[in-house]
Amino acid sequence: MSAHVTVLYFASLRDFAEVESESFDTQAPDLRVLYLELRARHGFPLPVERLRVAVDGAFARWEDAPRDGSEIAFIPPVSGG
Amino acid sequence: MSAHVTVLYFASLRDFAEVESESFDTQAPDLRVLYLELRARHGFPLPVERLRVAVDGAFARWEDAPRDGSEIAFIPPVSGG
Amino acid sequence: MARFRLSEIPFDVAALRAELLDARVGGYASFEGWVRDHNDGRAVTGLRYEAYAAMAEAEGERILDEACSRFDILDARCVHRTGDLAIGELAVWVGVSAAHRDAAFAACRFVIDEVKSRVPIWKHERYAEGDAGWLHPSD
Amino acid sequence: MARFRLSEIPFDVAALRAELLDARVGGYASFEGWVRDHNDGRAVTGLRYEAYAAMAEAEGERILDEACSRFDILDARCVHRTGDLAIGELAVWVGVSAAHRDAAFAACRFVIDEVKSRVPIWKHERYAEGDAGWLHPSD
Repeated sequence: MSAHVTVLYFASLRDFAEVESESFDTQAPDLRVLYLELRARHGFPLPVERLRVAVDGAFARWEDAPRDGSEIAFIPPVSGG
Repeated sequence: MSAHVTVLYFASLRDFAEVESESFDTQAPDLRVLYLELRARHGFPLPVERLRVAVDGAFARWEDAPRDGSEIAFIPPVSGG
Repeated sequence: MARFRLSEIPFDVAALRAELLDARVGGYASFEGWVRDHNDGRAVTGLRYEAYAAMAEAEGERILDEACSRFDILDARCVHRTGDLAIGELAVWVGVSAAHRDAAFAACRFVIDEVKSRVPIWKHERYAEGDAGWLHPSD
Repeated sequence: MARFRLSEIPFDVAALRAELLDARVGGYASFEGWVRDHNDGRAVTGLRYEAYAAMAEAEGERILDEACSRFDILDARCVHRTGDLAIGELAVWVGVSAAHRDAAFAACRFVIDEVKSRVPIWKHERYAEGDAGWLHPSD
């Protein structure tokens, strides 16, 4: 089972990834595993416990499977206001 | 013991007194008695319990004696804001 | 400069707010009271505020001094209208600047609550039915 | 019209406030966050806000909808800056109109607290020492 996804990077995650977004096919069974794979590849310091995950612009659950064609964002702790 | 005082009337008290202020000599032993006398004279509906009293621009106590030359205001419940 | 003022004429909130802003300010909280078209279920057509001016200014100043010492704020101001006001007109403005929002909100709330309970200002409402009266709240 | 907006350029509070006022409004509470010259004991020279714009707008709108249903208010709005900001610049504005002040204060506080905790916007601070960094608060 492979899903084509686009991942968006913001704030410190983007600094480490050195790109704003990337698109690829993933076999990760859920969003948690997907983040752990990307963390290993890019060297993100933030552990999964400090992030939230969003799919197509709405908060999602870490145990959700990556949907084909979806836009995924890992949300570091926010600091607006 | 007589004290010359000026009494200021505001809001509903002024409507009943029909003057903004009046100056007179009083023998009242304290400000509570002074108000009760003025209430009888002008027909103020507000009982002393619903008022505060101020002397020369600062809140005072009902048991204070009227000071000669002072400006006394009976303060109906306020409704600013 | 006085932190509390009475104003017999409409006043400009933007200018008052600008006086409170400096580089240390992280949070600014404000409250404004406007003349609304109803009160206690009755249609209101306008109102008049009367103040015991000298005492209102002194008592208002004490409230703002208390706010500055009780809360971790940078500054606080308040202006209250007197005279005749139409529906929609600004009756009172409170502005508070602070490094952080907790203190700004708490002090702003403190000031408007104290002004409403302690400052000798009275509201005279005119009603759509033609009558009018002073508001002397029981509490 | 959207109740929550992002703005890449400085925006005018007076115009936003004017949109909230009508004859039913008795109380208007607002909060503004300004860029201050220090944070956590460090001298700050300026900052940048970055947003996940589409999601920030959707989440901001949800917060304002929640405020309107939870509190007895007439309306609520919020605008948040993005991009580069200098010391003293306005970063965020929240405005709430209501018949009475209790609801106006409570809703205003709710909105700024939720915006700060839920809306995907990140602050990048530049320090006087020359370094800079993203703020990712632990709580």
